[in-house]
Amino acid sequence: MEVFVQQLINGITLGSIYGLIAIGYTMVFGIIGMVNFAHGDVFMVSAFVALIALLILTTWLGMSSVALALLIVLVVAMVFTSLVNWVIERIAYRPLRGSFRLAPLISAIGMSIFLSNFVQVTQGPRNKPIPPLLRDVIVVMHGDYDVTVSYRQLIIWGVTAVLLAIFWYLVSKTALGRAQRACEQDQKMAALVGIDVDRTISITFVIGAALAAVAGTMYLMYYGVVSFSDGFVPGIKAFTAAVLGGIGSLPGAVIGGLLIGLIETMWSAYFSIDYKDVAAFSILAITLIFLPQGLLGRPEVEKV
Amino acid sequence: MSKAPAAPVLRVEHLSMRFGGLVAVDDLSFSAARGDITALIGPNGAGKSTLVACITGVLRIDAGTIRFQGNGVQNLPAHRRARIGITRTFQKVRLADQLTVYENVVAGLAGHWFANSSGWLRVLRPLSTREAVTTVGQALERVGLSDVSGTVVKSLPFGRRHFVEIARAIVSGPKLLLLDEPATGLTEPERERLSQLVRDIAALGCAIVLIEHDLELVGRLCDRVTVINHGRRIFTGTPAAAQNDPAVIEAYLGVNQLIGGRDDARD
Amino acid sequence: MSAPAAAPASTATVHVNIGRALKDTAITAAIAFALFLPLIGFKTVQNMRNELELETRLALLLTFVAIIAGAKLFVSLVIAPWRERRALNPAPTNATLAKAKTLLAHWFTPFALGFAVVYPILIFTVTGGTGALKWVDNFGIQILIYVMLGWGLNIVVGLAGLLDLGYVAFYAVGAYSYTLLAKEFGLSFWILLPLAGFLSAFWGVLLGFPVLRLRGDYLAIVTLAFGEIVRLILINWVSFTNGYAGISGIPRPTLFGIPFNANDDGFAATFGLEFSPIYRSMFLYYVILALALVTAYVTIRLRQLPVGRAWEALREDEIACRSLGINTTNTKLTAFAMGAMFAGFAGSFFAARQGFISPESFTFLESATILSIVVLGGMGSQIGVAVAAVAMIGGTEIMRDLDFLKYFFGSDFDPTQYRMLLFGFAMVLIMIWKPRGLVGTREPSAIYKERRTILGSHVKEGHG
Amino acid sequence: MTLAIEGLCAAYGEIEVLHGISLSVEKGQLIALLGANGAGKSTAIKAIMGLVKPTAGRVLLDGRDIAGEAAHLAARAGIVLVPEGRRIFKKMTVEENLQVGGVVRSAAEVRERLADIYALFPTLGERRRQIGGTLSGGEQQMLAIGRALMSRPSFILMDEPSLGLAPLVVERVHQAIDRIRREMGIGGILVEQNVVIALGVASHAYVLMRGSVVLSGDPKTLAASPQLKEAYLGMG
Repeated sequence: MEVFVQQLINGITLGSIYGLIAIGYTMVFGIIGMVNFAHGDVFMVSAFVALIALLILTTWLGMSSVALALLIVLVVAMVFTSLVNWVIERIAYRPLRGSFRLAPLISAIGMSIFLSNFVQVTQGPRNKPIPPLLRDVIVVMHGDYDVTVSYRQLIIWGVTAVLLAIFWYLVSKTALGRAQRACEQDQKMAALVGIDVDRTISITFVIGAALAAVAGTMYLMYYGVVSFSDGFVPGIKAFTAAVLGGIGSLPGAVIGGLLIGLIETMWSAYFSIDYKDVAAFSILAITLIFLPQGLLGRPEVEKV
Repeated sequence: MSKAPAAPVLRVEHLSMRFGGLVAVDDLSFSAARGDITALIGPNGAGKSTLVACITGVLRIDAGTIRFQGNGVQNLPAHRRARIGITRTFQKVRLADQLTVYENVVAGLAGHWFANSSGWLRVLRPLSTREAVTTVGQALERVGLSDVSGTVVKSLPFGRRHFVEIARAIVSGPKLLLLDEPATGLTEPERERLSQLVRDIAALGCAIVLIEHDLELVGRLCDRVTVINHGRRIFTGTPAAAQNDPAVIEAYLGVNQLIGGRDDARD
Repeated sequence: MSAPAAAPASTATVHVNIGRALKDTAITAAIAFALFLPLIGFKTVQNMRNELELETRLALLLTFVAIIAGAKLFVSLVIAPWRERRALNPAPTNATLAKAKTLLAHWFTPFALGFAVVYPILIFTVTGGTGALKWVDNFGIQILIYVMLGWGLNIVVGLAGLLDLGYVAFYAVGAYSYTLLAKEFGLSFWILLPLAGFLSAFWGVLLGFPVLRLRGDYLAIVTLAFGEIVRLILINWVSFTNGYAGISGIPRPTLFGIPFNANDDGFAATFGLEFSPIYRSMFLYYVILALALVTAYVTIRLRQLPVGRAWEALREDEIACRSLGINTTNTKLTAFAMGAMFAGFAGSFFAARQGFISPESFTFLESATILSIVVLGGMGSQIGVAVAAVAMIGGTEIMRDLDFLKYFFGSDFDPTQYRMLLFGFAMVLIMIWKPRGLVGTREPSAIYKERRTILGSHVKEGHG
Repeated sequence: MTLAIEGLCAAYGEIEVLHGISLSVEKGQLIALLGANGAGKSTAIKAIMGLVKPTAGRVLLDGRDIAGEAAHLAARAGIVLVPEGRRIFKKMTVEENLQVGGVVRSAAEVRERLADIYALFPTLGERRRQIGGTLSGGEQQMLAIGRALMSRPSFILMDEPSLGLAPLVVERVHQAIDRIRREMGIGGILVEQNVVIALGVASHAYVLMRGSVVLSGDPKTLAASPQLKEAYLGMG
C-alpha cells in the first residue's frame, strides 16, 4: 500500500512534466498536422537555459531566496524557449507548408539532431548536476516505511496546475484561443474571417515552447541534472502521452501525460525498471496501431 | 453504331450511403450496359462522386447491392474490384507526377498481373517485356500519347494528363470505366478528341459511366442520362428528354415555373 | 484576356532598399543575440569540487551574431535582388552547360563504379602497406556499408514512400543473428549471410504487418518505437545479448575457408605473401562492394517488375493505387521485407568486419543518419544516395583528420563533434531548398522506345 | 462604397477558368452570379477574396486594387465570404463561432454585434451554447451568415447558400439575405444554382458560362430569356 501511494505521488509528478510537454506536441499537430519531432529537444534546451539562469542567479548574484530564484528562472526559460521555437518554426517549418508531405517531419528530425548536437557542442557532453534544491519532505502516511511528498513535488504540482489553468483560460476564453482553435479546424475559413493564420501558428509554437520550458525547469529541479541527450526519451514519452490522450486534444494531452507518468513509475516499482522505456514505447506502438484516435480524440472521417 | 442487345455490366440496386447524419446517396438504382455510354449528371453536391467511390470500393456502402457482370461486388476491397475490370479516372487528376507517361500507364497493368493465380508466376517478369510494351503502346496510341511516352507527367500540359489517366484506366482492358469529370480544363480540340476516344472505348465493348457537368458534352456523347439530386435518382432517359423534364429543370434551376416565363413582382 | 503587357525584359530593374536591408539586419542581429545568449554566451563547466560554474564567451557570441547579421545583410543586398532580377528576366538556358550536364549524367555511373573497383589497389599502390589500411578500412568499407544501408532504406522510403525511422533495428537483427549463430553453431559467414537477411526480412514482415495502415507520420513514429524497443531489448536481455557490454570475438569471414590471419593456413601464408592486415581489409572491401552492388542491381531489377511499379505508384497516390488493382498492404509489406533483408545483409557484414557488436551501434541516430543519406541523396535515386553516403560518411572520416583546425580553435577542438550538427542542419536546409533531395531527377525504370510514326489522325492536333 | 472587378482572369495551374469577367456592386445592392456547375462562379468570388490568385484583372474596393492580397486581408478590408458548404467551426459553440467572425473587431464591438445577430437569427440566440457541428443544415447556414456579419462588412459574398438544404429552409435563408441587404445596407454577391430564388432577391444578375459572362441584366429580363435555360441545361 505504501509503495503504491508513494509511486502514485511520484507518477503524478512525472506525469505533470510529460503532460506539459505533450501539450506542445498536440497543439502543433492540431494546427498544422505535423509531428514536431524537435519538441523534445526544445524541452531539453529549456532545461539548459534554466540551468544557466539558475547559475547566474545563485553563483554570480548570490541570490538566497530559492523561491524567487526559481520564479525568475522559470520566466527566463519560458521567454528564451519561446523565442527558440518561434525561430525554429520560421526557418525550418514555415517554408515547407504545402511541400512534399514528409518534408516537414524530416526537417523536424534534422532540427532535433541539430539542437541536441548544438547543446553538446556548446555546453559539453557531460551531465550537468546542480546542488539539490528544496530537499525537505512532508510525510503524508506512516507505515512500513514513510510515504513522503517533497517540496519539489508540491511545487511541480502547483506550478503545473496554475499554468494549466492559465493555459486553459487562454485557449478557451480569449480571442487568441478562439483564433487558434479556428485555425485548427479550418485554416482557410479562419483566414476568410480575418485571422492571420501564419501569426496564429507562430503563437501556437510559442505557447507550446513556453509550456515545455516549464516542464524543462521542473525537470531540472526534480532530477537535479540535465544533459544534452535528455530531449529524446522524455520527448518520445510526451508524444506517447499526446497520442494516448488523443492527438489534437488538450485535456487528452494532460491525462495522457499523467497516465504515462503513472505507468512508468508503477512499472518500475512492480515489474522491472530495466524495461520501463520498453513499456513506454510499446504503449506508443499499441496505441497508434489499435487506437489511433486516442482516449479523447475523435475518429477522423475518411474523405474521398 | 450497331449494338447487340446489351446485358447490363453494372447494376446498382437500392444503394444508400450516409456520412454521419448526411445521406449522400439514397436508395439509388441504375445500370450501365456493355458498349453504352451512360451519363450521371446532377447539380453540385448531388452525390455523383460519392457514387463513384461506392462503386469502385473506396467507400463501403450502407445498404443495397452493386452487381458487376451478375456478381455482387459490394464486399470486395477496391483493388479486387479493379482487377475484375472496374476502373476509373479521377475528378482531380491523380497521376504520379514524377514518373513518366509510360510508367504511369504501366502501373495500370501492374496490379492486374496478380488478378489470377497464374499471375503470381509472372511477378518476376519485368514490365518491359514485349507483351507489356505492346499493351501499353496500344493504350497510348488509342489516347494519342505515343509521342510523349517517355515524358515525365509533371512536364506535360494539363489537358493531356487527363488522357494519361484514361490510358492507365483502359490498359488493363476493363469491362467498366467510370470517368469522373474528364473534360474539366480541356481545350476545345481536346474535348473533341475526348468524345471520340470515349466512343472508341465504348465500341470496344466497355461499359462507360460518364460523370460530367459539361452538359453539352453529355448531350453529344451519351445514349442515356441518369440525373441525380440529393442522392436520389430523379430521371433516366435520353439527353433530349432530360432537358425538358420538369424535375430536372427544377433540380438545376430551382422551380419550374420559370421556364413558362414567370414574371411576378419581386421588389 | 491575357496577362497585362509585361515590361520588356531588358528594362526590368530591381531597386535595393538599403535602409530596409539595414533595419532587417539589425532585427536579425538582435534576435540572434537573444537566441544565442544563454547557450553560446555562457558555458557551464565543472570545477574541482564537481560543482558547476559559469564562464562567459562574449567574443564567441558576438562572432556568431556578426556572422548571422552579415549573412542576412548579404542576402538582402545581394541574393534577394539577384533572385528578383532572375525572376523578372529568366536567364537564357546555357547550351554548353546543359550539354556538360548530360555528359556528366551519362558517364558518372560507369566512372564511379570503375573507381570503386580499383580504389583499394590504387590506395595500396599510392600509400603502400599499413598506410592504406585506414583509407580502405575506415574510409572505403565504412562508406560502402552506408551506401548499402542507404540503398536498402531507399526501397522503403524512396520507392515506396514509407518513412521508416527504425531501420537500424533490422541492421541489428542481421548483426546479432550472425553473431549469435556463428558463435553458437560455428556456421560460416557465407551460410549465415543469407540466413541473417532472411531473418531480418521476416522481422520486417512481422513488424510491418500491424503498422501499414497507419498514415505517413504515424508510421514513422511507430517504426521509431519498434527500433527503440529492439535496442532496449538488446541492452536489457543480458543473458542473450550480453547487454551493454556487447559481444566480442565474432568469427571473421574467410575466403573459401582460408582465414585472414598470420597462421600457416592463413591467406598470406597460402599465397606466399608477407602477412599484413591490409589483405583482410581489401577482401572485406570487395565483399561489401559486391553486397552493395547486389542491392543496387536487385533494386534496379525490382523497379522494372510489377511490384516496383506498384511501390512508386503507392508513394505517389495510395487511393489511385487501389483503384488500379494494386493491393496496397502486400505492396507495402514487400517493400518493408526487401528493405529489411538488405539491412540484415549489411548487419551481418558489419558484425563480421568489426568482430565486436554492442547495442551502441544501433541507436536512433544511426537510423537518422541512414535516413538523411536517403533524403539528401534524393529519394528514389540510386546515384544520389551513393553520393550522399560518400559525402556524409566520408566527410565525417575526413573531419577526424583535420588536426590543423586545432591550431585555429584550440586543442580541445574536436571536429567530429560537428558532424551531427551539420547533418541536422543540412537536413533542414535541403528540405527547404529541394524537398525531393539533391538529385531530384529520377532515372526512369522502363524506357519505352518512342515511335515516330503518326498513329491516327488525332495525334497531331492539340499539343502534339 | 463600390466593389468592382474588371477583366478578372483566373486559372488553376494551366487551365484558365475565368476569362476576363467584369461586374460591380454598390453597398446596399445584391447581385446574383448564376450559371451551371463549373461555369466559374465560385472561382470568381474566390478570386475576389484572395483564395485564388487572379492572373489578370483588378479587384477594386472603392478604387483600391486588392487583387491577389492574402485572404485574411480581404476580411479586414470589409469583404467577407460565406463559403460553399458553410464551413462553420464544428467543434466550437455557436457563440464562439460568432466571436471568431468578429476577430477583426474590438471586444466591445463584438458584444454589440452579437446582440444584432441574435436579433436577426433568434434560433442562434437560443442555441448559443450548442456545439456548431450539432446544428441542423439550415441553422449552420444561418450561423455561417451570422459569422460573416460579425465583422461589420461592407460586402458579403455568398457561395451557394441553398446547397443541400430543404426547400422550406432555402426560403428562410433567402429571406434572411434580403433582410441583411435592406436592414443593414450591406452589399452582396450571391452565387446560386437556384435561379428562381436568386432572381427573387437580387436586383441585377450575371450569367456565367465557361468562365465568361454570357448574359446579364435585371431579373425580369433574365427570367424571360431562353438563353438562361440554355446556359444551365444546354445539351447540344
